[in-house]
Amino acid sequence: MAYALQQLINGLTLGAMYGLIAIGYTMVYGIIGMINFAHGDIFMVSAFIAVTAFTILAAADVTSIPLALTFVLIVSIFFTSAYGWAVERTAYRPLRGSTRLAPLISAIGMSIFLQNAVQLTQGARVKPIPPVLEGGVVLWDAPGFTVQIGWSQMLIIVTTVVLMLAFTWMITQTPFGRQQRACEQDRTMASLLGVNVDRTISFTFMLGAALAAVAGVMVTVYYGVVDFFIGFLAGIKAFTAAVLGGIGSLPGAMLGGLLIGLIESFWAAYLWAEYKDVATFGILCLVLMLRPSGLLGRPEVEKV
Amino acid sequence: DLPVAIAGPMTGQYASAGDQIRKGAEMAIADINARGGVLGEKLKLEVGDDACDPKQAVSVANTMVNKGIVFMHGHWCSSSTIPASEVYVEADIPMATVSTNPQVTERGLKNIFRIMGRDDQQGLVAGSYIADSFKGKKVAVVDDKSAYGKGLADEMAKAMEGKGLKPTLREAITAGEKDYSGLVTKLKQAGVEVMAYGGYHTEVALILRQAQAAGLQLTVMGGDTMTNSELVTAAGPAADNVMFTFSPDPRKNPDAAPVVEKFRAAKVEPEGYVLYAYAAMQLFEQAATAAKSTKYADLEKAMRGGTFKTVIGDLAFDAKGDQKAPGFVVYRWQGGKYDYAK
Amino acid sequence: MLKMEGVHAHYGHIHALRGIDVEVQVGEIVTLIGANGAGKSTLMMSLFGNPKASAGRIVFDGEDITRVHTHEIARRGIALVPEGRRIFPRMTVIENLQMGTAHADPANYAADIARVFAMFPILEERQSQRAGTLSGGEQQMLAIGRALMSRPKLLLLDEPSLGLAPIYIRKIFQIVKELNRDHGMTILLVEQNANQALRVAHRGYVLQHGEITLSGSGSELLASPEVRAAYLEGGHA
Amino acid sequence: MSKTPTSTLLSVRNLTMRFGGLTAIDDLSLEVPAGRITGIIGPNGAGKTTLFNCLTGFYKPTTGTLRLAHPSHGEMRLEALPSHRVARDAQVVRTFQNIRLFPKMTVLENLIVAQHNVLQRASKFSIAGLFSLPGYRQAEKNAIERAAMWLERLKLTHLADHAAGDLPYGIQRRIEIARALCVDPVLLCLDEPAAGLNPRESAELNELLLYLCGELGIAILLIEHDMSVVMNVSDHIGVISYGRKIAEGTPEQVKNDPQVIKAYLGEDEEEGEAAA
Amino acid sequence: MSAVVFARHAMTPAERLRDAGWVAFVGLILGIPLVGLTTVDVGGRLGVETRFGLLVAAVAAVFAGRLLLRWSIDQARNRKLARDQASTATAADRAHGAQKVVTVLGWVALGASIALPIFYSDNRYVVDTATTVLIYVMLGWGLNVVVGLAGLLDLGYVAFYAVGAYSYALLSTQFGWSFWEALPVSGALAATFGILLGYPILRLRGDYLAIVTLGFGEIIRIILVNWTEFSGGPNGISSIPRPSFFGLEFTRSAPEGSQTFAGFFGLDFSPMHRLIFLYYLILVLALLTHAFVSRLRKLPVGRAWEALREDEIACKAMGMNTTNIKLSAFAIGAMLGGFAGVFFAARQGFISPESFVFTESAIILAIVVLGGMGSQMGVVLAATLLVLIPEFGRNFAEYRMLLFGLAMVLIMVWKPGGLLAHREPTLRLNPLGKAASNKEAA
Ligand SMILES: Nc1ncnc2c1ncn2[C@@H]1O[C@H](COP(=O)(O)OP(=O)(O)OP(=O)(O)O)[C@@H](O)[C@H]1O
Ligand SMILES: Nc1ncnc2c1ncn2[C@@H]1O[C@H](COP(=O)(O)OP(=O)(O)OP(=O)(O)O)[C@@H](O)[C@H]1O
Ligand SMILES: CC(C)C[C@H](N)C(=O)O
Ligand SMILES: [Mg+2]
Ligand SMILES: [Mg+2]
Repeated sequence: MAYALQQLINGLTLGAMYGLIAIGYTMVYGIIGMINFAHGDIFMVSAFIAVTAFTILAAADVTSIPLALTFVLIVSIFFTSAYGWAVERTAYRPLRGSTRLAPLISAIGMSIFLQNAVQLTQGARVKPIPPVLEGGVVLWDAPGFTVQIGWSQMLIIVTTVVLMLAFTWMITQTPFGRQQRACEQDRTMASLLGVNVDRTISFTFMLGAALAAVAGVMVTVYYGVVDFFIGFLAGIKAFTAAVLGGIGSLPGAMLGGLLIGLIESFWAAYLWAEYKDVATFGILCLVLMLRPSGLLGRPEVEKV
Repeated sequence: DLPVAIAGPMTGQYASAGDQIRKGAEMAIADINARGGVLGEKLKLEVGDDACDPKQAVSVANTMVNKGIVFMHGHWCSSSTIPASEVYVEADIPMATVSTNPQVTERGLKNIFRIMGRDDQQGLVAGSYIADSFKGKKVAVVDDKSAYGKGLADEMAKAMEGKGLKPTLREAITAGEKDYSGLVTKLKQAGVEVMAYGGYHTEVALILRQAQAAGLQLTVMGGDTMTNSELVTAAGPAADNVMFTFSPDPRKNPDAAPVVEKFRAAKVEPEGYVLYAYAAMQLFEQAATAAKSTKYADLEKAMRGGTFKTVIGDLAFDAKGDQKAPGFVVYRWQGGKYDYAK
Repeated sequence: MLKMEGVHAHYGHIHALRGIDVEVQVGEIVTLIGANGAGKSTLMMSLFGNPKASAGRIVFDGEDITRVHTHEIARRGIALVPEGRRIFPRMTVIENLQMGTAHADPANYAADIARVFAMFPILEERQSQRAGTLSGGEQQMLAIGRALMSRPKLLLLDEPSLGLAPIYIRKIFQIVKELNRDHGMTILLVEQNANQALRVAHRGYVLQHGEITLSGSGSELLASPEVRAAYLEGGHA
Repeated sequence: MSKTPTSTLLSVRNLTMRFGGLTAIDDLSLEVPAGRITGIIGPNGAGKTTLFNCLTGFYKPTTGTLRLAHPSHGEMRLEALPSHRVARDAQVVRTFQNIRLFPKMTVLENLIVAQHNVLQRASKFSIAGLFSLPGYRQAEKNAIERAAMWLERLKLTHLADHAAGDLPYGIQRRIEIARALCVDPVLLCLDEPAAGLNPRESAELNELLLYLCGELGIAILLIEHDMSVVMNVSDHIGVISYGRKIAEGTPEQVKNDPQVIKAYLGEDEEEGEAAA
Repeated sequence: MSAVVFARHAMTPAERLRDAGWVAFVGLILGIPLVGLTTVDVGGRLGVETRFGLLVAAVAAVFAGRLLLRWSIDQARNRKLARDQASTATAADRAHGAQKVVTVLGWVALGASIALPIFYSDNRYVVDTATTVLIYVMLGWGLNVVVGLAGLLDLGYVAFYAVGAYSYALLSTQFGWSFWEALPVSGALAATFGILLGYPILRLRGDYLAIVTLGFGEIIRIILVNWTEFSGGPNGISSIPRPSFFGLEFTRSAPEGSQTFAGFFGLDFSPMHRLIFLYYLILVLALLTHAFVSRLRKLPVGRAWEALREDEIACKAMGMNTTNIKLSAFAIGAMLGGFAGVFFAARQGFISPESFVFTESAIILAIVVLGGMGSQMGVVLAATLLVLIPEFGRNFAEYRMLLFGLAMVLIMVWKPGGLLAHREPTLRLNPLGKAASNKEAA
């Protein structure tokens, strides 16, 4: 029981992490209508930026944790957004209006490029930082097993939920969100209505990158170790989460992330850890067979 | 010029190992050339990047054959070494490798010389050590599903069972992930205190960090990959709980002292595979000098027959090409350095 | 208000407009007629710089807009009901209408939406339905409503009656006249139903293979034998 | 135009189609005679296209039956068939209100694809096709001839090798009809075929429809808002409003039905004041 | 009717400088965290190191590069514009011209690939790299059926490649099957997997399909990794027999009762013989694939695939069974992938799950898209590029993959429709060149 509870906490944290990255995915999807394969690598870049920022702070003897976190978040969001902007500008904008697969391929190219650029400039070695947010609360001191939840775990879960709500509100309720969706559905028409398509798309990419930056900082805080390869697996898992929840739906992305986190954690806890990814993808297939547009995705009814 | 080559993961996930090999080989070549080269010719180093991908490894092998190399040090990943060696053997190129999978030398190829021990040997050493030192404790055997990791973990488990210690858990993880809290929780639940691990150091660092956060005291026993000092940087003080098997520390080899100094002066810590790469080049130098030729047949004969004094100690090979006295030793990290475990 | 001088436009290698001279005065209704593929829709789109004129000049309200970005042209007060409707299928009806106000004064919103709903009551009934599931005619109404939401100075209508029931076609032409008369809106109209279009228009142009071949007042064109032969015969409009 | 009475080809009985709370078709019954042109008119959003969608298997009706008296296969229940079988087995073929061609393929290819089932059968799981056996070659030749015939008939021959998507709207409409004809329909359902055509082209369309029905005996179900088309070619017209049939009869009868005028045609028949 | 066309607005030098300045500024921002700063390990902890010199140099390089790039792009555009204006070619002529170029290119490529081993008969590397190119060409052609023609986004194509490779490896090592016996069986097995995957996910569209196929690819790989008894697990399968030349082995000495290739033809033994044989083998397989796919494209199935890509709903309205059409695309694509896998296993002699990772799928997909979806020659071009770029990159050591990624982006941006985007109709009413003269004939 205590064991299950602890695994639940593990699964929720992991799921929130996936969800956070998946929200960025889905948001960018909502505007270019194409999976941005480089998102995972933007996330990786942000984690490196966070590590550098933390290291600078450590060198400057900053000890206040809230202060440090705020500083790192701001720095990371700033630079990572710049990366998001630049990636869109160079690898996607020139491809507007060509086949849907063209940006997918340049995204894959971009992903390879970013990975290697970071490896070259920052080195192939893993980058650790000392634990930032240590400790937590003991939830249950069961005999022989204490269930605890770390501060950083709480931070991740809360951040994900808050950001999910905020961005959902933005996309569904504000004129800017409406313009974003319009850009995805018909860019020409949007511009005929006076929407600055380029700016809207650029800004969305920056927001997506900012979300990745938050995720990058969280990863750095929680796991304390980053390397140039973390974008890949995280990207694929988050992509899966986004699809499971229904691409384009932010609550869906979070739900998908949580679900995958829980499946992974419980499958590994009670069944065969080595087949946990098979379980994840298997459940994904099952869900999609029953609901072809994901859990919270709106079914695509095409009127003929 | 005499072209000789190294090959390994210069890019990709394991690029830090490739880096070590390159640094070691570069220094060796510089030193050899400073001594006047081999048989009067200067050595020229070719570097091949296989990213630990078997297909690329074959491609690298072919490039190297074309460049007319006379000696290869590599590859690093067993899964690359195995297919690449088939190319080298056809092209009559001798190779020295640090790949530890038994298959590397079990296929009857004549051109392979392993300057490192085998996974079955190090698994035996590690497993027996666990069985002897942690009697009555609960031990989990975990691997990362890589050819190397799984092979090593299997051997450790076998050795432990041979000595009557049955692993409490047998688990596998996916390398490259970041979250091992699930595994940690499972270990904690099962009351495991010792983890025998087959895989790379990066995962061990994460597992240790997360174990510490979860309040689990874990001792880890790993293999040759744990020599990487990244482990210490990444795991912090928890690295002191890591033990591993490796050939006797070449840095302790008194003969190696000047070379070690040189590396340190050049800001390179001669850990892991650095000195092995250096030694591989020495092996070639000495074999060629002894054979007075760089022809395959002569080199092969010289290597198989001779004993070579290198920075990693004396090298001699058996019929399969395995090092005769690999002698694995158990180490333990302590305050950022590793040393023989008591 | 609008002046096109020697405008050329291309789609890749297809030369769709070949030196168009068109002028629209403030407060006029001008109609364009021409066969399928003559370039009517292209002409309207090229006003927005989509495709950009490859030669010539387009002046709107005294300003050269030939090289101005599409969205900025729209913000100067030109609205288009495009060929093929181009509603946003995955947005609701009301959101589609709101898209029409991207650069309009929010103060007018309530009044504008009320006006559109009064014109097309069915849209009010369907306001939270996804636009993609509307019937063809409903979508057409939505496209027209959306264009009106921004209170444009110049309204471009590309076959607005397409897919509408006769009763609505009547209404459209009536609306066109009303907007022109009561709100002084300038209107450029493309219609297959040349008869009716020429009737409401002050002036008209005939477009053939990307060139203007004839122009004149609505009644002149209606009477012109060439126009009758090419575009009016056969129909009982 | 006095025609001898013919048998019923399609009979729609108590058809209802709901989308969530919205009832698009409400207990509609309708008979479509063989070899005749039946017009369907009604205000926007009346449910005309939805009727086509139910007929051709794109929507599953909430309730109701669609019986087709197929001249060679006997009675078929269309509501039970998936859309491809409606076209293939029942030979009920439609066009779309929003043109749906295969835009990157040429006009000729569009028409050949429409003959997929015949050709596929002749290609014997592609084996005969792969080796270009005579049986397949003949089938392919026939298919091209048939396509060419319709292209000629619809004055599209000179455009045969153009990508369909790049052509003007009016021409795409004609291609869509030609493509539907290549499927060899027993019942042809046209959804606003005259939309986007100018009066002259509409007149040509009328001729074509009369030819199809008169000479080839294809029954046509025609949705159209262009009165110059419906009123001139239809033998019989059904009027739908809010999913219900509000009137039915010959063009004359329908034209003068006060309910139809009120809901659909509009009050005054005069042409409106001339522009100032 | 004069076709006066604007000269493109020429940039003034000041504008060029401003443009380059802006790009350099962005470069500076991007460069600060990655180039300007780096963390290094100092005594078991990280410390920050600055590299502002490098950063300044990088920014300067960006500035200069941008100036140069902008300038050369403008030049190229103006030249193209001038050319377009000068030419009076009609669209049909142009299509004809493009078609001709592709045809000529095809023959040249064929000639070159047949002649290659003759000119490089002692260059292992060239022959082997060419073999790799051909494997990718074949994979590209296979995936082209699924993605390029049928428009189904498949991110897990490598699964079929793996099925083919493992089937051959197991059939040959466990049951002693020869290459030629195993080839059709493995292909059929891969096709079966294609149908197995295809069936449950027929309703899915676009990106949903993409993720499920990606997942399928991963599932296959994970099973191969974990099911050690069956697949050898992470160790893979080694010592896979090489195909023989009609029973003649490519070895130095043959076992009792059989002959070696070299012995039979009275040649000196050379390992190159086998390499060249393998090369021709894959060339033949690839050509067969090409003939097969090209022919299929002109058959009802092929046209149905393309129609399906264009508009599924219209397909249904034409009476086409879209389920079967999709399945046939999956099955045939999978079968071709399976054949490529068999060859891969036979050539490599060693396979392990590491060869069948997602990146591989991504590269095959990139070949199809970069080539120009649906274009057979495009696949050849793209496969050649994507294999050769990293090979040439070997000279740049650690910059290799960086350049590879960059090249992928640049090619895509340069040719958004793919290298050969022209689509040749599967049949014409009025054959090109003859124009409308034979209108009556039809
Ligand atoms: N997106 C496009 N790509 C290529 N050619 C196009 C495109 N749009 C239009 N054309 C071509 O440009 C020419 C003019 O087309 P346009 O749509 O402007 O004609 P139109 O007068 O509006 O015709 P319609 O009455 O059918 O609407 C036609 O020959 C058409 O084939
Ligand atoms: N998939 C759907 N979901 C929700 N509502 C729908 C759907 N399809 C149609 N409707 C609604 O059903 C009604 C009937 O639509 P339909 O397309 O049949 O009208 P129509 O008679 O063809 O009109 P028009 O003449 O404008 O084409 C419309 O009000 C439409 O909004
Ligand atoms: C540790 C390294 C030498 C790699 C590992 N031993 C292997 O053979 O794959
Ligand atoms: Mg038009
Ligand atoms: Mg309709």
